[in-house]
Amino acid sequence: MATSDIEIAEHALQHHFASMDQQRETATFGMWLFLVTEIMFFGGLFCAYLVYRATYYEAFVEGSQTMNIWLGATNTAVLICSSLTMALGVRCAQTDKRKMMIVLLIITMLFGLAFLGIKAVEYHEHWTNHQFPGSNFQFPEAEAAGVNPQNVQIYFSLYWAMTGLHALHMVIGVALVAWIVIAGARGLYSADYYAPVENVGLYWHFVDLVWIYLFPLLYLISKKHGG
Amino acid sequence: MWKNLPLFPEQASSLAAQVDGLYFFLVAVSAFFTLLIFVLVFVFAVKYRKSAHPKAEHIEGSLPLELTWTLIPLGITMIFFAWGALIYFQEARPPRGAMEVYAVGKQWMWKFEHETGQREINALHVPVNRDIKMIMSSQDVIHSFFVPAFRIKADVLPGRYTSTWFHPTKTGTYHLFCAEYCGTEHSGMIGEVVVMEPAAYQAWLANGGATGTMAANGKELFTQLGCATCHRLDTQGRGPNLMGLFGKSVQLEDGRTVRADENYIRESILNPQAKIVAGFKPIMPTFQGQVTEESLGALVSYVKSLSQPQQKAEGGAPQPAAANESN
Amino acid sequence: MATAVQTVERETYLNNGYGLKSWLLTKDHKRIAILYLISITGMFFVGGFFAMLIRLELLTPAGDLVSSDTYNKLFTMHGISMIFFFLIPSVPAVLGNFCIPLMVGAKDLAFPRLNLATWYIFNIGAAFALVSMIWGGVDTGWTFYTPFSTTYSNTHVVGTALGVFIAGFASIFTGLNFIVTIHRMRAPGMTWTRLPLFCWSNYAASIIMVLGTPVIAITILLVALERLLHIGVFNPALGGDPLLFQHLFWFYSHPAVYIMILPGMGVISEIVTCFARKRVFGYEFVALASIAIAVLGFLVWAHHMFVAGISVYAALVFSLLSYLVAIPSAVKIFNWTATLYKGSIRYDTPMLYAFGFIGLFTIGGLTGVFLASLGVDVHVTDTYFVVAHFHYVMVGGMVLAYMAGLHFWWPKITGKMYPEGWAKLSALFVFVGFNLTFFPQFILGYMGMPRRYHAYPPEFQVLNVLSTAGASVLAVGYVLPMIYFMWSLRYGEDAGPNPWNAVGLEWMTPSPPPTHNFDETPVVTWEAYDYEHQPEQEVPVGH
Amino acid sequence: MSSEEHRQHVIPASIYVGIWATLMFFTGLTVFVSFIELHNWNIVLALVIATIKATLVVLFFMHLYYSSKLTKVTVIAAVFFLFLLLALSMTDYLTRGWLTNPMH
Repeated sequence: MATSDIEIAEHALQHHFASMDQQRETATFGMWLFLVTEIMFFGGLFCAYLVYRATYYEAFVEGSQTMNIWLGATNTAVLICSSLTMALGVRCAQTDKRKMMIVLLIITMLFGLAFLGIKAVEYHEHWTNHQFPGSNFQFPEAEAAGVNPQNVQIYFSLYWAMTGLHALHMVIGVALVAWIVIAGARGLYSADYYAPVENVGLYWHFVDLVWIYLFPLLYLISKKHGG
Repeated sequence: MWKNLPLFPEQASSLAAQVDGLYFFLVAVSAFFTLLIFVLVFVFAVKYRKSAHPKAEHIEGSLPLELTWTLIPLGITMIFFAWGALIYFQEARPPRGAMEVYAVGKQWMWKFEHETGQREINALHVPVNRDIKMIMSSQDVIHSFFVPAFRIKADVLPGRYTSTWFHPTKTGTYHLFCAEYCGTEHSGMIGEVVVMEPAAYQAWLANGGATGTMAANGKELFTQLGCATCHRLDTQGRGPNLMGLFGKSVQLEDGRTVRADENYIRESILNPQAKIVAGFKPIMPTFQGQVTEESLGALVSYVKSLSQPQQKAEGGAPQPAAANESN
Repeated sequence: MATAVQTVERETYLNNGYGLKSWLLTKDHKRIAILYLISITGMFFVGGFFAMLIRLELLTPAGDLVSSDTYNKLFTMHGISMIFFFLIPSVPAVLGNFCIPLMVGAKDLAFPRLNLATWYIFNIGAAFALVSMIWGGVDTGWTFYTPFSTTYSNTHVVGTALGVFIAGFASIFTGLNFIVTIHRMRAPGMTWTRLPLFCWSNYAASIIMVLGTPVIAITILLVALERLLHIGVFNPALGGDPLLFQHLFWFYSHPAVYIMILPGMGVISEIVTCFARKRVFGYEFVALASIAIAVLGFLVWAHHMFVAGISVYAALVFSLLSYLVAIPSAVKIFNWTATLYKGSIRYDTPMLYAFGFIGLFTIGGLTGVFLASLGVDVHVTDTYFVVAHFHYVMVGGMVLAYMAGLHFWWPKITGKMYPEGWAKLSALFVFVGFNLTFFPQFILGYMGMPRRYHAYPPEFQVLNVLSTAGASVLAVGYVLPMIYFMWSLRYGEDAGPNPWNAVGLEWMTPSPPPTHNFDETPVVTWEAYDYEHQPEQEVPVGH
Repeated sequence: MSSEEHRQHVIPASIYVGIWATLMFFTGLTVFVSFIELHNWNIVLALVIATIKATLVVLFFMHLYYSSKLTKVTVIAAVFFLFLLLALSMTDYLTRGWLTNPMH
């Protein structure tokens, strides 16, 4: 067991690094820098959100009334649970509990898929209600509320862009976890070499983190929640 | 100045001399530093060439020198900043009582309308020695109103008003350019500003074939579109009384206060729900798509005329002494 | 070591494999640098071709050579190919890729596979842009201003935007790779204060790539969505604000100017010290100035929007901050000049380019101060003054620095010397041609000639003719190196490991370097630019 | 910290579960308070809660608390530059129309 670990570790050490330590630290730092770029990537959308929320507050309130706050809250909880299983999975990799790691990561994937499923239900709802920006956009409630439907459309544009980009990240995340599960099942990771597990974990938590902001910003704009 | 190779634009507005003053100061300072660097590099390169100076001397650096060439440029740039900002503030604030011209940019022409109702395309006639304020918007993409001889430029945006002003000091004909790239015939979106003696300008106005002043046209539209049913000139309308509104601050339903400027009136016509006046209900329909940029200009001009004492007020009602009801 | 006569051919990164596959699947940073060199040289000549057509059109006031639509596409595609596909990757992806691992004493960049991937990503982006150009081009200007780009343009905006979007990721990952490498891969003893300034400046540029590029990526994506789905985010007819696009665009695109110039400044620091045989004057200040430029560069973007309809107070804030970023650039200029003092100066081609850089960048930088000044900016923005200013910075600055670096490291990259006489001649052509092309444009700009004009009033013609004449001289200056560099590959003298007798780690390994850069990991015990202790001898060149 | 310096810090599973419980609690809280009319404070409270949650995720799930100074600086830099993007953009939007009074 011990020798195979060393073999794996030596096999995993790329030629241009001096040690496994240097390699792991390098990979982790690289991942953090990548997450920095992700923050700025979403940052552009958050900036647009801030500007239009300030400009068209009433329309944003009206748009947010169509959100199903319970589905949103459930999804938040699902993601938090997935983050827990992910964190525990990485911990298993650190402590060399390979089977447990794979089990936990599969649960994480299932949570991720559950999130996407719930999101798909919401998307379907919005789609059938013509709450998708473009020529088919309709928002009959605007008249009664006294807001310009165009401005509600901007709310929905940002809603789709932000949650869509987030969902895309979730899809990528699920794929990455699947990759780690397969590689883990083939015994590639050990307490000496688990940087890929850790980095996919970082990515997963980051995607969770974005949702932590998206939920209040898009769903909880004002208290007059509809049914 | 050479006829075929002019190297400097004409100064034809009150601001031109100020902008040029700062420009020359910048040129002088830049020339000084450029020469300083050129001369130093040249002298060092020759004096310390390998054949004359085979062994370099080891010099580490010098904190006092670093501070000198950090702080002195910093000080100089702060002068640039303050001077530039002063000019910009003047450019941003049209003087009271300026003659107003409404401009609409569209691919690829300039349309102007004088308060007195004259319309022209790609040419703008103005009297010399008057403050002229441009109130501008675009029908399509972003354009930019640029008169080099006046040293002014302002982007003309779709969906809102921007403004700039100038005070021509010399009669003549000057270039008017669109300075923001706007598509195929961007370089053809040019025109001229004709600065005339006041008498000549009056004569030009008389031949202009205007069909009523902008405010009068606006008043007509105001009635036609049914605005007058709610925005009555007494206290009992379902919409705020517009008499004396322009230039005042308005208390909104959500607690904010805004100043009633051209953009506020524009927004209130096109997107009435954006800012609801305190004490009123959001019942006004939008007029987006129903009024052209020109009609919008006329309506704005009319609402503004309701705040002007005596001669220009077309509403016919005596000017209210008290602040308007919506306050 | 250097003088040892080798009987068997030494293994180098160039001769360890010859097939196409050995290049296309390489993970060696040195080979990837050469791949980039080929790609961006191609894009440079594409952009240059458009530039020549633009200048030819502007010989006469009337728009007679090409139609208005064609002209608009020409300047758009000139800007896009030059900025996104040449200037941004130029020094980092070619010279940085080649030199940074060597300079810090590493065997490779931190993520070699990612490095190769960026080259493919870059080429896919370039392919999108080129295909869009071939299918009919795009006419929005490289700035993609809305609502023109989203609603009114009838050209291939989405394809080009996707090209820029994709190429952006190449830039992001290159920057990420550099930052990680410089943090984690330095050889023992290579402390931060011993790091060559080329690494410092590439590090600073990488900060911008990592922080800024994602913002333009999402912005460009929104433009594409707006165009395809009419989502209304930037369209005033749908309640959007076109100025928001400008804010997001310039949040990246102003710092992008520093992505372009900072690595060039690093090149100049290497060359000035080497050919003056001196440690750089005020090392810490030059190093920190790079970081200061990178950080302050993010605070100034709205100076591109002083007449665009932003608030007067925002304009004041951005004007003030814009001056601050001028200071570290000035500090660098002064420090390079001071480095020359009491040096022992040789006039080899890289040094000639470096002199040119110092002079032209001074002018480019100072005219930038004009644009930060609110009162003057209102008059000169969107005129040829701006065109002249940024060409002084990007061509007079960055392209000269790139040429300087290419000549400086060419012996290291290929093991061959370029022909010095021809190189000096081409440097002269570039300098004279450049000034003749762009100096008249400052005057044109203050006269009021707007940029992006296909036809112009006749009184501007004389200066435009001068400019076009200069452009043809400049073109010769660019084609010449292309020819003699190729020539030198076959006929150039062998360079030896250190033809300039320089002190960087990259010169302590043979030319061309072995596959793993160093036979033994170097241990650094000396300060950067320690020319004081470098033996003053001519390294024998050749056989 | 630990004797095996080359290994990363292994955080007790109980801490993860504790963080998870806290996050779930705050999720409930943010939904709950969103039903109470607090005017402008609704958004402030929502963002404060979101930030607390995000901080917990970053510090513990993502191990930032146990990470090198370099990683911490990296994260702070990202937040700082995001703040610059938002704040400097808002200098324009929030001050438009402040200066409209005529010169004389």
